[in-house]
Amino acid sequence: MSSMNDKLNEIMLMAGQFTFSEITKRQFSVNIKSSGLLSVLGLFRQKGFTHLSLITGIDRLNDEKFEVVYTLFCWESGETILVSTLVDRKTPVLPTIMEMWPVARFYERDVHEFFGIVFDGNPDLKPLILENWSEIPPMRKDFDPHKYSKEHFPDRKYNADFLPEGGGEDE
Amino acid sequence: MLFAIFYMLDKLGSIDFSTVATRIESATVEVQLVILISLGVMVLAKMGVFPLHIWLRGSHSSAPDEFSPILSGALTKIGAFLLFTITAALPSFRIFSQLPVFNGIPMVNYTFALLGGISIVVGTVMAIRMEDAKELIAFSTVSNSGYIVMALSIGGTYATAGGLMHVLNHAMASAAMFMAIAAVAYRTGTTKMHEMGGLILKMPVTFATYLVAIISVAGIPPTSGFVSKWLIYQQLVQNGLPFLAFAAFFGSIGSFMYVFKPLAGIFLGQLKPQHRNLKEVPLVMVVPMAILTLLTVFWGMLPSNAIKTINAVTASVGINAVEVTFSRIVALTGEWDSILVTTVFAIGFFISLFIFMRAKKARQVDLMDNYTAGDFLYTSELYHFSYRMYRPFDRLFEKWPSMEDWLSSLSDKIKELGALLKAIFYPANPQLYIGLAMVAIIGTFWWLR
Amino acid sequence: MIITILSAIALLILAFAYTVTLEGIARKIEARIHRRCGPPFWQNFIDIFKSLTKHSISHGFIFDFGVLMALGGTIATVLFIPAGNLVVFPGLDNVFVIIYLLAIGLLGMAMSAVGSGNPNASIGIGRALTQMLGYELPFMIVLLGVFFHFRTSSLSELAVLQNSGGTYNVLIMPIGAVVGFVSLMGMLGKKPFDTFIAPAEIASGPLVEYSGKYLGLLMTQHAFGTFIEIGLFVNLFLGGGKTIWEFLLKFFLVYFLAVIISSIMPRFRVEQAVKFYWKWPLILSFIQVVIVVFIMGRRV
Amino acid sequence: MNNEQTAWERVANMLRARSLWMLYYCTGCGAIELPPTMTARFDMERFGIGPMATPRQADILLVTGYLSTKTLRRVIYSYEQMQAPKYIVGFGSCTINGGIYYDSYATINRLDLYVPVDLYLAGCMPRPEAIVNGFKNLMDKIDQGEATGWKDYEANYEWYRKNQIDALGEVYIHDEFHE
Repeated sequence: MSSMNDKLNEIMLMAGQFTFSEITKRQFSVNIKSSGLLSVLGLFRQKGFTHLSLITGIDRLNDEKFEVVYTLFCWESGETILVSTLVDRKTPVLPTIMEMWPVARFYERDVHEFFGIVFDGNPDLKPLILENWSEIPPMRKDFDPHKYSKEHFPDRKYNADFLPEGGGEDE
Repeated sequence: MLFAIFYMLDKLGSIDFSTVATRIESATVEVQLVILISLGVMVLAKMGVFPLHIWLRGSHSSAPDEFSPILSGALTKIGAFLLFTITAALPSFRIFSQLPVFNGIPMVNYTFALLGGISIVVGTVMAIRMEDAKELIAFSTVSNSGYIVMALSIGGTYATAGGLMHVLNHAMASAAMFMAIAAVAYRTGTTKMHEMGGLILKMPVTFATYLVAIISVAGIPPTSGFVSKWLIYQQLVQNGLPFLAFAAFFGSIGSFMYVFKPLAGIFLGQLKPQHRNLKEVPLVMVVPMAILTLLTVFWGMLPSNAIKTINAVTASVGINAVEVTFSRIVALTGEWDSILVTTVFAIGFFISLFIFMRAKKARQVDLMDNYTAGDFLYTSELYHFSYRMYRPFDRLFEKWPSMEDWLSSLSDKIKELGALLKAIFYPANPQLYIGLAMVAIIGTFWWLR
Repeated sequence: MIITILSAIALLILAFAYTVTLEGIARKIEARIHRRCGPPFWQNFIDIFKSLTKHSISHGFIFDFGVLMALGGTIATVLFIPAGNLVVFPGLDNVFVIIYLLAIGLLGMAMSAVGSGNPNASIGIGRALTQMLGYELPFMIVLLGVFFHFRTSSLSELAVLQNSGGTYNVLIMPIGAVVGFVSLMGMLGKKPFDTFIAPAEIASGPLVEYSGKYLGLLMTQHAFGTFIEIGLFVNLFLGGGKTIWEFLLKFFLVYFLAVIISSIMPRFRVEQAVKFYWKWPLILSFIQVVIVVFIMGRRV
Repeated sequence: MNNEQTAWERVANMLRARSLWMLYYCTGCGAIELPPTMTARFDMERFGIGPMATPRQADILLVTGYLSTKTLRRVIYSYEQMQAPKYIVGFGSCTINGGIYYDSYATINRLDLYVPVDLYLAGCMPRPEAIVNGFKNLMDKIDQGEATGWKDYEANYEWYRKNQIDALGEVYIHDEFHE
């Protein structure tokens, strides 16, 4: 625990305004402004958090924001830190971190495909998993998967007499 | 070799084989030993047997394609002729009878047989690890000449007949193999096995020739290769020689492995895109291959007339003949009937053909539509597995000392010695050179006076 | 002439029926070892005839020709195996002929498997040939001792000699019999040595591209192959039996022992199998041969 | 169904029913139900049902669970590699009507639009007893000669192919991960 505090004091000076919370004895999360993202991640990297295990996105529809979470892991102390930033939903642009972690290229490509967040500096933001996909990025909350599934993958029509009148087929 | 001839002239007064044969018995043991050992070394070198088998790989693989069949088919067999004269014509058994005898075979013959055995094993192991088809067949020549040396040096009715028959079979089989590879190289320009594949569609006759040739080298019944190996085995069993038998069995089972590798690498599997518009080899190359194939199968089914001629040869040297009826070969420990074996095989083939025809007709599918664990594959080159086919087997022999490096380091040392001598005796300025020459001439005159 | 044809047909039917039922019983034995009740013993017949009724695909001429050559070669070899007093070719069943005729089957199968163009099949065939080099050597060395001792290499004569002399080879040459049995396990491709048809690693090796009737033909070839190898072992080491029933009983005992051992053994890698065969069985076979050739000498 | 089979057809069906070979290809979460059905307690092998390594040798293709578009391609490819009297068994509600993934953008909802299914096993992964009972039904259907899914796959191949193209875009895909 103590090692965590002194690391934080240094970063606090760097990042300026941030919120810190402790999830478990070894897991912490930090929310910082997107402008200080690269410097904070670099600092964490020097402090031993050398392993970038995941970049993932959360769609905060009601307050028009995307939250991008970088999960870092430190092998020596076994601690995990979730560094998250908020980015505007209309123009979601974040700097790439490929120089620090080359593997980020695929995570960023994945987040771009499923949320539409652009990471400038990442050379190939091609689609990764989805094939001939013409809709809006599927992980966004305003995308309706049920409608998509109904259109593309027809299912079985059967007159289910055992259903109560109200809850019948929502056709 | 030359030394042996002059030595014979000096000691026995003539180099005509029959007179030498009679006179050699009376000569002292040292004389006999010197003559036969020196001739024996020539045999080993010429046939590429164990200690002196390095040149075979280089010469056979780099020889021009059309010449290597003659090289391996005919030239190495001259060594066999000389070996036959040493062991059979000059009565080696009677001469060396007073030397320590191992299981009925005099020590000198047994060492030759042992060298033959080792060369079978070395030839087989090296052939399995080769990547170039011609080098592979070169090592198969090493292995098969090991058979010939072992058979002839054991002596006895069946081994000599088997050895001579093996000379015939191996000459035909390895010539056919080299011709097939030459035909393939003529068309595709390479003899590396993994750069080719699926040539059976384009060159069926070459494939048929190669198939019959490897069945003969592997020693499988309907072809003549089996006859000679069977005779050699009869003699081995008769005399009870376990270590030589081990080498013989190792060679015949191992030959399945290395003969199959070019068949799979070159002829079967997916066709490489650049070989798509290949055509069969012109008629002038096909005819010799076809003749050799027919001969191998003919003598495989009817070994009796081949053995009759061999009996005539061995009779002239005083070794009793192998009893053979029209289709049956009788040996002390058993007999077999070649016509019967082939007819039974044909019957079995037709039974399975009958069942095959009765069942539903199979749908023809090309070689790219294969089980790929559900994945889609579009590049044919990656799919043809022929590079280092026996990888587990290679790993067994990885750490063994390689004969070639040892000998090449030896040859480098000799070259340095030569350079040193040259520097001493051939100085740059002519005066010293002439002076030395004068001294040499005077010296010889003084010695010869 | 007629007798040989009739006895040949009888031997073929006996070989097919007996071995396939035995394979069914073997599956039942394995099931019992796994504490489950297992399929009916005629299950293998159903499998073979079902495969023959199915449609199938073919990868060209060599794919078909290889399978026919394999089955033809194996059928030809079965006729040379004496079963008790049912001997088709009395004097001519030489063991070397049998072993090399069996090689036709293997070569035919190898050609057609590699002809199918599937890398799994080529890897499987490479492993099969490597392993064959492993298990054939000790077997052949021991055979050398047997032939030297009995002065004959014809199978039926060997059987007769053992019966008349009263002592089976197992008793005279126990080490040879053990080596023979271990290499028999290799020949049959039973569990410790079945790397070449490893279902999990290379999708049943050479059999990967065979469907429908090819599979039926190859299963009959496997049945005949089993009959040949175990028949060879029984005739060489257990005296081959004066009547057919005695031969079949010994056949069953040997097969039963092989199945029991194989159902509890894991699988060797190929070079481990070859190393194993060249270590203990080869040394034992040399010891056996040296004893026979230099100490026991020929049969009086 | 027209079940006046010829004598030979009847024998062939009887053989096929008694010896079904199952393909080792487990597509979804149902595969975990198969080991208990094969081992000591339920022992599928007593009906002659056993696992086979390649589609060439197999008779039944078990679709055990949800089918994403990528897996459906492999199922179709393996199905076409299998040999003629072949049957498909759909495990669980995901193959019947989408199951819990009914509203997912990646999984198909109804299997028999794309490949002919001979037998459905209800349950969000049927237990081994249900699987053994299902196989018994399949064996009876084969005996009567009614399990002819493969025949109508060949008959109306275009219809199946159209459905497949609608759902997948292309079945034999070239550049799936956009290298």
